[in-house]
Amino acid sequence: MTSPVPLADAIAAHVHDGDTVALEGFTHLIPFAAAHEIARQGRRHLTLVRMTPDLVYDQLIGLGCADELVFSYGGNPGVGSLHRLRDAVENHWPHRLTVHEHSHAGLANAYSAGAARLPFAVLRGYHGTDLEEQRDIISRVTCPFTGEELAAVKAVNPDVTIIHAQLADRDGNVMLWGITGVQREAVLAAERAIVTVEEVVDEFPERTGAVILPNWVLAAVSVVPNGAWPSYAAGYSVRDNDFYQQWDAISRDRERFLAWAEENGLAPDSVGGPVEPKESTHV
Amino acid sequence: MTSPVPLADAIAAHVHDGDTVALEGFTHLIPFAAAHEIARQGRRHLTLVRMTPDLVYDQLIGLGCADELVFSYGGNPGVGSLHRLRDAVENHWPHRLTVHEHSHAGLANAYSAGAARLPFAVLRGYHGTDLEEQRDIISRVTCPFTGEELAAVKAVNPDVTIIHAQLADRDGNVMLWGITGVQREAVLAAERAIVTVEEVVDEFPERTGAVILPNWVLAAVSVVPNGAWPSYAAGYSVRDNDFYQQWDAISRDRERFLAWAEENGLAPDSVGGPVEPKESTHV
Amino acid sequence: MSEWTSADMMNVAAARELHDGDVCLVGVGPPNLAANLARRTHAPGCRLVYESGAIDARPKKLPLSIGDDDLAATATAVVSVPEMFNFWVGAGRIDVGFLGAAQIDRYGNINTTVIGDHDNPKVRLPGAGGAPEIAAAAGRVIVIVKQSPRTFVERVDFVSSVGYGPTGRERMARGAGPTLVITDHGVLEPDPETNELTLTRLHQGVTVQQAVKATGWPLKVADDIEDVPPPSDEELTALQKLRNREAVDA
Amino acid sequence: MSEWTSADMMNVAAARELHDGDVCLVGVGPPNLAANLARRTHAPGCRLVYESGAIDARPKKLPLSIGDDDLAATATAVVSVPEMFNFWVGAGRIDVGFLGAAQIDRYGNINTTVIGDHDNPKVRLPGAGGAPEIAAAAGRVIVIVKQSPRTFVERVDFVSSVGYGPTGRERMARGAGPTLVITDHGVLEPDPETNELTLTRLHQGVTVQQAVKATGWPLKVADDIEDVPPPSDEELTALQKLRNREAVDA
Repeated sequence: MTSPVPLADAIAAHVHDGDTVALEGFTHLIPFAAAHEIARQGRRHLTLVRMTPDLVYDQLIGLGCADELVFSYGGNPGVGSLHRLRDAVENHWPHRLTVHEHSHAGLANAYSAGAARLPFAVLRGYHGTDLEEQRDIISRVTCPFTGEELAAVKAVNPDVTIIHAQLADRDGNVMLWGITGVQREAVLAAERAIVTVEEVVDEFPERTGAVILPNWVLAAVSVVPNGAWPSYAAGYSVRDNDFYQQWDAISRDRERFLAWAEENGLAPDSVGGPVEPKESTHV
Repeated sequence: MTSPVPLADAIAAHVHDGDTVALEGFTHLIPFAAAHEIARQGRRHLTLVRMTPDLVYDQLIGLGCADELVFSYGGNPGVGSLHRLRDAVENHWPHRLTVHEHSHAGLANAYSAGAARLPFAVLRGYHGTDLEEQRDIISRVTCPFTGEELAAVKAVNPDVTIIHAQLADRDGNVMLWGITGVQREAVLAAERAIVTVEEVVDEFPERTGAVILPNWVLAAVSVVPNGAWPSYAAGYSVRDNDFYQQWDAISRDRERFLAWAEENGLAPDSVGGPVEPKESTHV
Repeated sequence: MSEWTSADMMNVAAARELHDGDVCLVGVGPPNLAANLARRTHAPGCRLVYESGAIDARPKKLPLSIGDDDLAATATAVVSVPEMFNFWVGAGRIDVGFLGAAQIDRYGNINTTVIGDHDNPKVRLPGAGGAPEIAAAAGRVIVIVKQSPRTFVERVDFVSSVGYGPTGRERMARGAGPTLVITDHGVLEPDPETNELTLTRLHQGVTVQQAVKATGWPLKVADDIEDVPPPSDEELTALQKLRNREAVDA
Repeated sequence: MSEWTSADMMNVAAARELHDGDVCLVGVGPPNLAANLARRTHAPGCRLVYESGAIDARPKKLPLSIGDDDLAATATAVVSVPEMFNFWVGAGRIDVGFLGAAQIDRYGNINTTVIGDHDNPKVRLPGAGGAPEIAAAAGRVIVIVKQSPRTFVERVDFVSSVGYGPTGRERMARGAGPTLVITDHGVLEPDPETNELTLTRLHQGVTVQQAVKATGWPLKVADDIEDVPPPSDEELTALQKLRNREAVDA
């Protein structure tokens, strides 16, 4: 992998109906543009994995792309509910969504186990919670040295992980910084990884806390400036908090949501243009 | 913890006879000056933990500071044997040294488990090796989801971990970069941590790959320029490969080793001056 | 004395529980307001840790999410989310964890997952997030939640984060558990013997009877109820500045 | 044709096994020389990974240790040692692992720990290091070791890294195991049926009889022994430059 490809080509080549797909980014660097391309191409029966489904999965769920959801916190941070997620779970609209839920610690460790190609991870967690009833993904193991019982989570290994990053270099290596969340683990846990980046540079700058991913663990890199909108890319844009607020009203009503999707060309047969980030979010 | 203290005070306050002590640094940033201070203060009955004992533990072992050694690779890299380590194991000079040995993967995971305050870690390793006969530190666990059997290592939690770093800031936070090895995990696994640094700065520079440790996980910081000699500190010194070569001859013979220790003031009753790094190793 | 609301009082009372040197895991919503208020008033040396990975964050404005760039930019260190939960939260390095709740029972068990049945819920709530391990591992847990019979229930529909367990005696975790529940009515603390949440303090203008009526189980009331001092002008001013997102140099 | 030694031949033969695009885990000693030789000659696009954490290192000179600053400074990324072993080595991202040996048996099991009894050894060797997991997880393992009856033994005193197990049938690991053993005499490969190391190639000037005499078990010899082409001038020049620690721009 060396040269960037158009995002539409990357999604067409690597995201298939029925895949387990992880789009990661903890508030920061959420790969919205890639999600919109998945919707536009009409992918169906996906198992979506993400610690914080956020607006990005609310949109994909509302558009009917997902059959299952693996997650740990499904709210609109600081605003309220994810109405499309709720409508799918509570009313099966547009169809039933099966949920598998973790704590943050559990899902973060499940990705880490996946990145190490281990079948499970051990953590101190879940004890006494009803989350443990999901025996197929949360169990217990006993320490062979002390006899202490600890939680075990099944590894997560997505077919494809997609992230957004600030930079790629000419060789297709990728660099991200700021809040880097669980992106490294999610990429390394996947069979294939796609990265959208703000820009391509000759040489990476020095950035404390940066994560660098060598090109040989990536399936495709696409240059998508502002590809995280309405989330943000530190150094490139600020979070569009207004849109996060507006989403509450857009998503609350099925018709209004569908109109929004149509306007923004997010249904395979829609006539609207692509989602356009507001200029004001650039820094 | 905010103000740096003299190294002698830090060692006197935090390293006690009988302690389990980890001095970490993978080729780079090995805290030699701190080790020499431990020798100078005549600590005894230590359990020394380190992935690569290197010259630093060859010296402490030869000086009789250690009863036990937990490690994964005990050679003089690129040169040959650690003669003091060998003399202790093979001939019990100056006394018997009990060894507990891991692979790198095993000991790295044992530190990681310690840093998470978990009693053990799971890894894919050891299978089919005779290292597994050390049942008190290496065992097996079964994945509760797949039934696969995997290796388990007992957590390592040193009483005190000591590392060398490039920088502290005015608040006593610490920054290191370059090859950072297992230092973060070793510090977080310890009850107490001491860091020697090249210098104190007002503000940390941007450094990709840097590890930063907040002051509240550290017991003491001491300013010891060139405190890693004959190892190195990226940006401050280069590895004194000549001394690594010379060590082979110094350490091969008990008398010559003792004379070297005496000359350099490394025995509690020795009259020599402290170990002086060669000027040529500065960059 | 300025005017203030019960929400103000709840945030102020929570902020007062943080002290200089405390390492505090800050979640979204009221905890975020309370922790930043403490840092702007009596506890400038408390240390804010966000589950997004920011350690010792010193946000200039009130962050709107726990992943704001200001948190990363002002933090001493930013770590990955797995590292945050394994090496910092799970390892017991957090002194104080603030949590919210959609439902809470008399033993401090918390539901943030569903109202109704898990697989066919009446209301799907956001879920567990970072709370289960914060609830288990933080030195002490402070719950901030408005008091009503719908929220303070006989039995939570789903245990997302454990307090003291179904009968108050099943807690098997590192930290001390929910040592304080701060509401818009007052403060509840676990009984030292039974761990049953007991009303121990009341905010100004609230009666015991009101607190009892706002609770879905027969609320235990301490013999000596303390009065919570009302918000000071300094506290109210700082709170207002935070809500207006005015920048402050740390 | 320049003059060359059996050690040169061993390093050159090892280097030739690396190809562009191979991800190679490089250890101290001969593997370091072989991997850097490959990168300077026919395989400039092979990727060097060092267990110290350097990924895609492009050292300008031959590094003297696996933790030289030049490795970190020229690498695409530097990761922690736990991450290196968990996410890169253990996860099976290494195509080729080079290993050395103090003893090796006919099924490629390796001892680098002790000669004699583990608790009262005659000779204490350095120990396992990164080898056990490289031996298990690398796509293919290439052992570089000088051949002598003291090294090629009937039974290793201690199994530090597993090859094909005690009888050649006990390998339970991700990678293909020791697919090549490159010595100063020639090359041994596991028999496709039994996994017994079998002499398949000889270096110029070495006879089958010499190889058999240098082996501590009755050495199996392939029907068609291939000749290893001697080092080319290009290979010898690059090798000499590496040994002299002459810098090369990558």
